[in-house]
Parts: sequence; C-alpha cells; structure tokens
Amino acid sequence: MTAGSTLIACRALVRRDLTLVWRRRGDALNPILFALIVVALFPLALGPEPEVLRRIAAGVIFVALLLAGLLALDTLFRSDYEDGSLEQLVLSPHPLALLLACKIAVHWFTTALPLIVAAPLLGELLHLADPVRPVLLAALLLATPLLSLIGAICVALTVGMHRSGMLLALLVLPLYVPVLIFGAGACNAAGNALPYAAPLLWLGAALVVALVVAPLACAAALRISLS
Amino acid sequence: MSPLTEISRPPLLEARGLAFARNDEPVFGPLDFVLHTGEVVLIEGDNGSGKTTLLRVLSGLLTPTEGEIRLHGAPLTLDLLSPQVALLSHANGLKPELTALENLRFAAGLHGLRHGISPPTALAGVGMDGYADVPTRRLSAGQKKRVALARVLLAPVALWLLDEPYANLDPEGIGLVNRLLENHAHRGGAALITSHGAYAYTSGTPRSIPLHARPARDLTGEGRPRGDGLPGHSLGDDAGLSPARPGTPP
Amino acid sequence: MNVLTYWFHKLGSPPVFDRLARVLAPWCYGLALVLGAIALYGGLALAPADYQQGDAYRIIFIHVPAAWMSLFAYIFMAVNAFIALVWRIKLSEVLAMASAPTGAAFTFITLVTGSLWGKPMWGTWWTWDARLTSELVLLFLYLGVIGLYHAIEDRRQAARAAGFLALVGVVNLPIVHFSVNWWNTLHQGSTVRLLGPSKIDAAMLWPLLLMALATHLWFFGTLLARTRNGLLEIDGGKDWARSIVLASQPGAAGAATERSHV
Amino acid sequence: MSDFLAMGGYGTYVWSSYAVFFIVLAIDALAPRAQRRRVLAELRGRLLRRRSRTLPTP
Repeated sequence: MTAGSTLIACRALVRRDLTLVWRRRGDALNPILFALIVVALFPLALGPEPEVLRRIAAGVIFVALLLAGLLALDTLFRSDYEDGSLEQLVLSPHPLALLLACKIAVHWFTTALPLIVAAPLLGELLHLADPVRPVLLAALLLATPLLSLIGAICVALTVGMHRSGMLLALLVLPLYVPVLIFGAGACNAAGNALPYAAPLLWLGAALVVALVVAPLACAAALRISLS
Repeated sequence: MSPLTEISRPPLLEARGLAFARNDEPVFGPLDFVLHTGEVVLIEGDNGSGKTTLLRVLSGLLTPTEGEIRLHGAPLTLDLLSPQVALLSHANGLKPELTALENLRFAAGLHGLRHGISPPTALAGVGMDGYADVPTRRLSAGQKKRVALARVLLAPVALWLLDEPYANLDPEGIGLVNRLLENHAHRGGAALITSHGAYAYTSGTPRSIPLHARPARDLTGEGRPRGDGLPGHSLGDDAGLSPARPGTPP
Repeated sequence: MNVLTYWFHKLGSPPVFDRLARVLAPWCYGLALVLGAIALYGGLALAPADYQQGDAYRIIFIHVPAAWMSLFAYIFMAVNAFIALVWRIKLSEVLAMASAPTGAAFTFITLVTGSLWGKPMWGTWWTWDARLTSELVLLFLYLGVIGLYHAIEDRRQAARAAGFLALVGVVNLPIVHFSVNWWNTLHQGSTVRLLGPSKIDAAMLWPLLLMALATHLWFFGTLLARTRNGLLEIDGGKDWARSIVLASQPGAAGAATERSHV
Repeated sequence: MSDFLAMGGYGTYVWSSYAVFFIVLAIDALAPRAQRRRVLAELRGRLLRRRSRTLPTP
C-alpha cells in the first residue's frame, strides 16, 4: 500500500464521517444544549449575584464543556461498532492509528468546536470578566482536543460493551483531571491578574504529545476490545 | 487435489493445528486445512460450532490460541493479511444513512479497488443498479446483503471470507452468490464460506471443512493423544471427509 | 542469560507458580503479622509522643506505609500489565489484575486515615491538599481498572484491556500529581504540612519502616492467593487445574483440601 | 493503660484509624478465599457438565 492510497483512505473516511454528521445534523446541537442547561443550573443553585457567578464562570464553563464532551464521546465508535464498519476499518490495509486520528479529528471538529464557539455566550450568562475571555478560548482550543484524544482511548477500551456510559465516565474523568486543572487554572489566573502563560504552554505541550501517542494507544486499545 | 499440485505451489491459505478458545472453553479446533487458489470451500457446522469465530481468526481480527496460519507459505501477521482478505460478517459494515453507492465508494477508498471494476459496475454486478441513490436503511435485508457482497467484489484481494453469504437471499440471489464465487475462483481467487448447509456452493470442486460442535472428550483432554496442542488432530478426519493435510503422506 | 530465561519461563508456567505460591503465601502472611506486631508495639508504646501533635501523630505508622503501598501496588500492576501486553505472558496478566484490589484497599486506608488524622490537626475531615487529592484520583484510577476488568466477560481480554488502562493511568499519575501541586500553590489553600521539616526521630522511624515491610509482605500474601485463583480460572481446562478442582470438595475451602493433593 | 487508650485525647482518631487499617486488610485477605471457593465450584460444575456429555460418546 502506497502513501497515496493511505491519503485516499483518510480522505474517504473524513468525507464519510462528515457526511454522516451532516445527515444526522439534528443531533449535532445536543451537546451545546446540554452545556447550556448545565451552565444555567448554576445561577439557579447559587443565586444570581454577578460577583459570585463571575468568580466561578470559567470553571463552570470548563466543567460543562467537559461533561458535554464526555456524553458525545460515546458516539465516537458506537455506531461503527454496531454496523460492523469498525472491523472493516481494522481490516483495512492502512495504519489503523492514522485512520483513528482522522476519526477523532472529525469528532472533535463536529462536537467540540461548536461548543467552543458557544463558549462566549455561556460566559455572558455567567458574567465572565472581559480579560478572561480570550484566555478561556485559548485554553478551550488547547484542552478540548486533548480531552477528545484521551477520551478516545477509553472509548476504544469499552467499545464492545452494551451499557458503558457510567463505566466510561469512571475511566475517563480521572484522566481528565490535569487538563481541567490547567485549563480552568489558566482562566482563574487571568481573572486574578496573575501570569497565565505557563498552564497554557503545558496544555500545548501535552497536546503535541497526545497527538502522536493517543492515536497509537487508541488503535492498540481497539485491537484489544475487538478480540 | 493431487498431492503433486500441493507440492508445486504454496497454498493460498494454510492452517496448522489452528484452535481458538475463549475463557479456556475451546470454540473450535485444532484444525488443519489448506486452501488453494481457485478453490471455494464451505465451512459446515451447527450453530455454535465456531464458524464465525474461525473466519474472524482467519481474517486476523482474533489471535488464535494455538496453531498457525500461513498465507502463501508465510506466517500470518495482520499487516500481511489485511491487504489480502475481504471479510463479510454478520454485521454487513454498511452505514444506514449513506446510499448504496456512497457506502461502496467509501469501501473503495478504504480498501482500494480491484482492476477493471468500479462502485457502479459492482452494484450492477449484484443486481442492484437501480438502488444507487437509495439510503441503505431503506433496503431490505437481502438487498443490504447484495450491497455488502458488492463491497467484497470491489476489494483487490484474492481471499474472500464470507460468513453466511446466502442468508436472507432469494433463490435468484443464491444463484448470484454462486456465480460471484465461481468468477472469483476463475480469476485466481479463493473463498471460504460458512453456511448451515442449506444452500451449498455447487459448481467447481465442492469441498467442505466440517466444523461440528466439539466432541466433549476434547474439552476435558481425556482420550486425546499425549502432547496436546500439537497440530495434527483434524476434525475433518473424524467426519470421514478429508481436507487436504500438509505433511501427511498420501 | 540462558539460565535466567529458563527460570523466567519455569516460573511463568502456571502449575509451577501455583505450587510455589502455595508454599510462599503462608510465609508472607506469617512474617507480615510478626513484623507488624513488633512495629505496632514500637509505634504505639515505645515511640515518644510528638512535641507538636501529641499522640495523634501515631496514625503515621499506618498512614504512610499505606500511602507507599498504594503507589507500589499501582507500579507493580503497571509493570505487569506492560509485560502482559508486550510478551503476552499469562502469569503477568493475572498478577496485574490480582494487585488491583489490594492497591485500592491501601489507597482507601490512606484516604480514611489521612482524614482521621486531619480532623484533630486541621479541624476538618477533608482538605484539598495536593497529596490527598492525588490519592483520591489514584483511587478512581484503581476503581476504573477494577470496573473495566469486571465489565468484560472474557477473562484474558478483560485483563488486557484493564492492564492497558493501568498503563495509561501510570503515565497520567505523575501529571496529576504535578498539576495538583501547581493548582494548590495557585490557590494557597488550607495546606498544613502533616510532616513538618523537622527530622523524624529514630524511635519513630524504625516502627515506620518495619510496618512498611510488613505491609509489603501482606500485599504479596494476598497477591499470591489472588493470582492462584486467577490462574485456576483461566487455566481451568488444563491438567494441573483439573486435578486441583477434582481434589477439592464441594463446600470446603480450597486451601484445606488441596493439601491432600500434591 | 487507660492513658495508653486515651492517646493524649486523640484516642478516637488513632484507634479508629487502626481499626480501619485492620478491618480493610482483613477483608482484603479473606476475599481471595471466598473467590477461590467460587472459582473451584464453577470449575467443578464445568467439569461435571463435560463429563456427562462425554460418557455417551465412546
């Protein structure tokens, strides 16, 4: 198999996954609605004082997006596993890790990116301070791909199970802890007029490592759970 | 199937002492058989006798517990195998939201394309030319099977592993499967197919590997010759049908 | 080298390991009990009270060994999971999964004793101290591994999947610790150092180290027992396992009946 | 002796810590025994099932 045909395979996969999302575009809005509702619950629980909300805004948005992403994770391999196209993917002559990286990229593009676009709106609901807004966006842009990549490994491990929702959360959330700490931490530092570059750089470094390692790990995990 | 032809060229597929167990419960094997180019072999067996598992092992999705698989005489690895086999399993690998043609185009992109065939001609080849733009979810089970067969037809591979290719098909469809298999065999390909035995492949040289529910004595190890795990104990011999066995004097 | 690989293979064979474990496990338990008793006497009776914390510090003699064990068990699990995934050694799969419950137990003990120590010292049951938070994440990692292992039906596939998760976790663990430390300095929370910079007295040190040794031995005792069960489970059809099963009587505990069969 | 039990006023915390330590570890050591009984019972059943299937066939 030549590099050219691998490129063709990746392009075919990306096109197919995008088409599928487009055909089910009604579902694409669900993560945003979920995040919106979660964010709306906090003023209801804590009271509407802008000062209180401003202090927790970045953290709440981060957690809401993380949970929305977690719910969306399940769709990454679920339908492919059920209709047998996942085993066709494994049996294809191209590097599985590369194909999975394409799948994860499409998944991030169609689930996480809309959430990031909606983040300023969520920030407005919680009176997010102005200087924090760009930092929040930067942190989300670095953190959400990391969450998708780490999550994909765990989804690959649970793909054969019928009811994996709670278990998936148990596997994924401990691994999400550092990403949450650095992402929300950068926002909090910006809110307190402290330097926030370091956590963002850490996120960036972790993202570079994960981009290389996570698809390989995901492929290995998938081979285990399909056996 | 004379011994001479076996020596002159390495078989396309060769299994030696192949066995698979799950939770220490044997699913099939140990099995010995060879498959040459131009052959279509039927794997016969009752429900639960491990036909599907055998095909998944041969496709490289599962690692055998014991024994080895050789492809053109070389020991199998997934990298070596995947460009050379096409698998049709129970889940037919079609996306319900995509049209028949879109599904085939994706398969062609993923697995490559056999020389002289294209997704539309493959669709016509399985008698589905009018359905190119119909979402697969609106097709009947038999029609989906035909589209899945078209996917197998597209792949530039010699070895077809078809799990229940006759299921859900009408008599005409059964004839179609037999025709596809025959053409593939003439092209120099080979196929292993499973069936309950209701609609067997009739043309060419029909040969079968019986895969009965394992006799219980093999499970406990009693009555089995010493040195378990060594290849050589073929289920085919028990049933009186003799799939070719390498290394056995004629 | 040849001798080494020979022994490696010999020990890796389930029947040999089973026989060895049957002999070793009681020794592990026994030694652990004796050493633990001496350590307790040293820690509770001989060691003087701390000039700052009074007698409350005596929780250290179980809290710190348990914390060490929680990490040790995880590393042990991850190393075995790695061996199992790379070389597909059956014994390593079983060893990795057998160390998870004990590791989780030690993590749980660490959290509870830490909390019981924190109440009189900090005036609160829980504080988001960097170490306690990392330990909590560690407990979740353990529970994830155990949960995944029990959610998959095929034992060997389950061991491989859960072992893979353990490996992902071991990469994650230092990052968690690092991030939690960073987060803690950012918030300047109620961090009170349990162990001040003051040097620990020798009369306090030896019971601590002895207890650590005892917990290691106890860990290996339960590990051997669990590994024997695991090997029996995945090797149930093999001759050696069959003879053990046949020798056991319904209702009787395994240990009593096996002795008749050697 | 009561001084020893009081632990300088921290008795509740110290002794409950030690109780948790011993109870959890005891459970952890007893669990494999129960597990062994379960595994043996299951394997015995499996063996019996196979044997009853084997007997009719020569």
